Amino acid sequence: MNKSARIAGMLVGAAIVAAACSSGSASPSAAALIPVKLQLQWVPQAQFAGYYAALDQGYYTAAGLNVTVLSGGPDVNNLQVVASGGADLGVSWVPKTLQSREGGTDLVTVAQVFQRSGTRMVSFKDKSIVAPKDMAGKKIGSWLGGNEPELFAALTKAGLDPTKENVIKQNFDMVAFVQGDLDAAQAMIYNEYAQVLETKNPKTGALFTPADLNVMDFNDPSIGTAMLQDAIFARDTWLKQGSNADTATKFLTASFKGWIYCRDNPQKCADIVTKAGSQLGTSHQLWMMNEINALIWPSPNGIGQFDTTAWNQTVDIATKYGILKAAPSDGAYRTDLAQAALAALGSSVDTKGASFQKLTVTLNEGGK
Amino acid sequence: MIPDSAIPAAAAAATPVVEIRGVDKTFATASGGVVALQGIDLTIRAGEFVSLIGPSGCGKSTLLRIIGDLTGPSAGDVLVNGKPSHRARLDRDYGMVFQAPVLMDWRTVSRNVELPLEVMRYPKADRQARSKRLLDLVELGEFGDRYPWQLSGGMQQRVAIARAFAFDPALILMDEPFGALDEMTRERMNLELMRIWRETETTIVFVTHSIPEAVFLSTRVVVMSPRPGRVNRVVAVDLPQPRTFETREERRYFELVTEVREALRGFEEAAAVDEVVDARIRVEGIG
Amino acid sequence: MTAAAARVPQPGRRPGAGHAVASGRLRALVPPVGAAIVVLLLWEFLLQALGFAEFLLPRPTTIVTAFLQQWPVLQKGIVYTGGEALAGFLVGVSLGVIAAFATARWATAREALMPVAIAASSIPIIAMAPISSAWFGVESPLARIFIVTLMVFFPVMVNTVRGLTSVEASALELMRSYAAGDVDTFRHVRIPNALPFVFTALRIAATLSVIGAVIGEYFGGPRYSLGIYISSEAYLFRYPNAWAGIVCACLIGTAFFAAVLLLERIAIPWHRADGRDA
Amino acid sequence: MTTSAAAGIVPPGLLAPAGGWSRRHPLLRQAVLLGGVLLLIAFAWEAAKWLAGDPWRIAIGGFTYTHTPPLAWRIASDISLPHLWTIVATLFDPVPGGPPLWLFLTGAAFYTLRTAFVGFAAGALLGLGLGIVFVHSRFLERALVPWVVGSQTVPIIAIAPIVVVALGASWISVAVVATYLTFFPVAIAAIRGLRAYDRRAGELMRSYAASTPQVLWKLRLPASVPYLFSALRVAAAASVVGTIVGELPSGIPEGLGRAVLNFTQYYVTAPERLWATVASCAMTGLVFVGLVRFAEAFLTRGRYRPAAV
Repeated sequence: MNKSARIAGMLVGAAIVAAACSSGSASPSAAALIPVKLQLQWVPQAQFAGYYAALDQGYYTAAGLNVTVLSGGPDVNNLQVVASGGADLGVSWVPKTLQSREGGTDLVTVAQVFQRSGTRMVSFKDKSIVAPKDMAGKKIGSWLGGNEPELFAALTKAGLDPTKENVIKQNFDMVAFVQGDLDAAQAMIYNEYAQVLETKNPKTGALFTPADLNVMDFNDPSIGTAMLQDAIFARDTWLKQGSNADTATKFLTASFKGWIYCRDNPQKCADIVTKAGSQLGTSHQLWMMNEINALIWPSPNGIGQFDTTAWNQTVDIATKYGILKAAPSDGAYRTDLAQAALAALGSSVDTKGASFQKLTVTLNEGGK
Repeated sequence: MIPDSAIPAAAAAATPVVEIRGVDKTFATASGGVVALQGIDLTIRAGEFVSLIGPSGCGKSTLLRIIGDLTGPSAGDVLVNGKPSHRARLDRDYGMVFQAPVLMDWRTVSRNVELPLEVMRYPKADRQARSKRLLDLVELGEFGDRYPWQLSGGMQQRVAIARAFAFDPALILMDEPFGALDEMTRERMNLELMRIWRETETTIVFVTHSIPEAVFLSTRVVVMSPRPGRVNRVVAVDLPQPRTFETREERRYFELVTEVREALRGFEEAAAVDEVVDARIRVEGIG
Repeated sequence: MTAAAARVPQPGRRPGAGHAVASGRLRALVPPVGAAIVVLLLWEFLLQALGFAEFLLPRPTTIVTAFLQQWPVLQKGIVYTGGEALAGFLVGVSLGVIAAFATARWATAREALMPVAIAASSIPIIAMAPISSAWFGVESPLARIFIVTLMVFFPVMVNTVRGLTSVEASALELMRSYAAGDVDTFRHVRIPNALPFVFTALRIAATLSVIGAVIGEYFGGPRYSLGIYISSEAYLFRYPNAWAGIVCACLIGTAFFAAVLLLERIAIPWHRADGRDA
Repeated sequence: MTTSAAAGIVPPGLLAPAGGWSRRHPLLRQAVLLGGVLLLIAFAWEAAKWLAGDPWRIAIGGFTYTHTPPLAWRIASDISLPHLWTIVATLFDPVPGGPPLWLFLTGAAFYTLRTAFVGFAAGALLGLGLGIVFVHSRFLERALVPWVVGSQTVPIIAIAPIVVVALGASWISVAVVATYLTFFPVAIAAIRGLRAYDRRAGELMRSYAASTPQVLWKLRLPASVPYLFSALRVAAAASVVGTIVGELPSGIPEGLGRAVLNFTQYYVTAPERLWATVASCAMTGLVFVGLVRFAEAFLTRGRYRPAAV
């Protein structure tokens, strides 16, 4: 009889004990600092190095902020998290933020960190896909879910109908591409492209080389369908509350400093990200850091500032290809916070990186 | 040895159906061997109704199962219809009834009766005819298309009996078939079994722990002693056939009941010990 | 109290009882339908009041509107994803039953397979996604069929083995007394005894197979398949559409479940759902 | 109805495993069997590689061995099915900026197991509670069981982000996701088990005019124990899966979820790391189910013999 009582008791007790064990890890926070939560759009990696550097170098603390960086992932909708108050600020691609506004959020883009698109279409040389028109009738991989507008725009520009082409959802790995299931695949220059170069060609036993691949760059004027990527956004209601706009400016200033630090110290930043819990291999991490820097620098208007031409191109493409139902309403972005942050950095800091030079990074097998 | 005087004259002439010679049975347990049966000698002739009775743990069920080749003896020989019991089982020489009806939930009553016939590859028409005849015999003719759960316990046991008789075996082995029934049902079932036994002219070996039941049904009652199980005494029941409701009121019936009871007396103390051994065998998962 | 009343012998169905049975069935529908209405009303009005934004969980009316609007796309998805789920279900169930039969006689083989079954059921599908697409290709429905098979196989095998082996000892003795061979014992005792267990497993497999196909598609497949539709629409912040897709997945799962129940009624008419089942 | 031992006399070998050393040392037997199965799998694995994998070469000291398989199957290529020794070797490779992979995975497994345990306990209580409600109210059973069943047709991967967004990205929301997967088998088994008591015992309780809670406590719950435990074993494995799936949107870095995420994304460059992670997910489930099995054996000593399957 009492056995069942004992079992029930054991379950309750166990739940309490386990709960107690799991919860005691909250760190004591300095009362004076303003807590800020930043929601990333992917897992920790050099794509977000500027924020981790600002954290590591104490820029946030110096600005009076206690910043928590929340990781993302394939199953995390970072916009949803911020929109529902799970975080104060987030990092996302511009068209996605605009889409979320049509879905009923009040998210505002406040700083445009990446000045260029990192998306490429890669294909093996023997497929002879060098321009968008060559993708006609091919198996085209895309991550879909908001990652497809640049590709669809390029296809349409080349006279193809993306809804009729054989577009296949590709996973967040490059297996399908390397195995030859896809003729062309989406790849971020700072990540998936490098993954291919870190993989052994089963035919030769040696790593794939850039010479094995054709790469289409959406930034290329001949394609010209690049859209704005990593930008910082926040809720409008949050920004208008109390001194949150000021907090956001402080956050931007410190983050910009972080990015500038990473431009000048790529290897250190790669290490910082690794320390922050990224499990990428050393050479892969540095490669990513280097390519991310190249997406930011040079920033002709200063880091984080909006380029109206690029913004308009993004909006045009998004509305033209049905990503957006209509042009975004006013208030989809505001420039004042980023401008204030830039001003706060002062004139002694190089905020444009006009003389930025890429490193040469050698990728090892498996990114080690 | 069984005194020959115990065998009724009529039966003595008939052919032996079951011959048990020097059967021993030992169960191995972690705490050593337990002797369940020792030196059993018994001959059962055609047309007999023999009850095995004894305190619990005397091995009467084990003996029945040895006859049916559901378990083997540790020593000795068992012949059924003149063949080794194993051969007899393969030749389907006997039918079996357990304490529980053991009906298949998924078969209707009539198809439960047909089960052995299907296993033995009887043609369909024959199966149905036999099933019908036997269900009529146990007075369940109109319940053929029911499922077992729609029947009461007594009715289920009657189905099990019909099933055992379905393929006309010369020998029926019954292991406390009415043990779980109430007294009223049990007496009615006893009468019914008597009737079926007469009509089918089979030989029945019947395990019970009820003295009145054993005396009422049997032509001979084999009284067994507890562990090690031995044949203590064989009581010939010379009550007239056919046995009826009135048989239980006859003086001779009471005398025989007393005789069996006295043969059983004295085992009671030993029986208590045996219960413990029994439990141990069960826990240790022998049996 | 329903349970206590069970063992009482019940009279057979009286002629003319059909009408009463039919109205009884209708009455049995009242609680679930009533509950459905209550839940939907609460969902429609209360969640909103509690501050659940529409982009978290849209209201039922919004979902229904999206459902009707998106029907042409969803239709294709239902056929494709439902097809994958069905194929995986059939393959997984067949393999599970075959494996159960193959091991039913050998306790050792069963015991050895158990840890494998447990281990396999502890692997999340997402971890298998790149592996199965490496094996079968991202485009091929085989990748999802494989995932569904993997999810369905073990519950079916485990339940079937349990059904084949949890036979009453006396039933086996009875068959032995008939000198019945293995084949007859399987046919007349073990298989019928296993059927309720198998059907329990099939019910689990019915819902699992749809989930397996949908989640498998999260990681690759043609654009119109349900899993990709759901995940893409969610990412595009078209939550009503995404939920319309989820509703489709639930509908397929429920349809599979209902089909299994129907089959169960036909296949094991002797079986009563009073708690005696597997 | 729960005891197989009392069910009758069973011909040896039909139901119970044969006696001997293995019966006296069930743990050792389990270990030997598991080892045997693993060996068998390993053999089949490498046999497939040998027959149809990518060419390989081993160099130990001065001795080199080159093998070119006669066939080429996609499922046996190095990307699809890395060599077992590559998987073992990668366990000793350090995670960037961290310990060797095996240590990292062990830590992650423990972290996941802890959350899974909370979800499991909560799900078990919820499932049992629902079961108790349902066996006492035919109305509620009819009304709500379809919803309970329906809840399991919603892909968990669609639910998890909502839970995490609604409850915040913490281990608590992860445990809630695990609870969602756990409560179902327990509820179903509870409904069945709470009705599986002996009818005669039920009548006996009636004769005592026992109250509903007394019948529940003294009759229904004890009768349901075997059913509950076999459901708890299923639930234990499910809670591990639920936790890993819940960890994905929660962004929790410590658990197996993050490892799965990382190594799936980089599968093409290091398939062996994902395989090692898959193995550790499987091990975590096995360990948890094993713990439940132990708890069952301990709490029900001598009451009934746990089912082999």
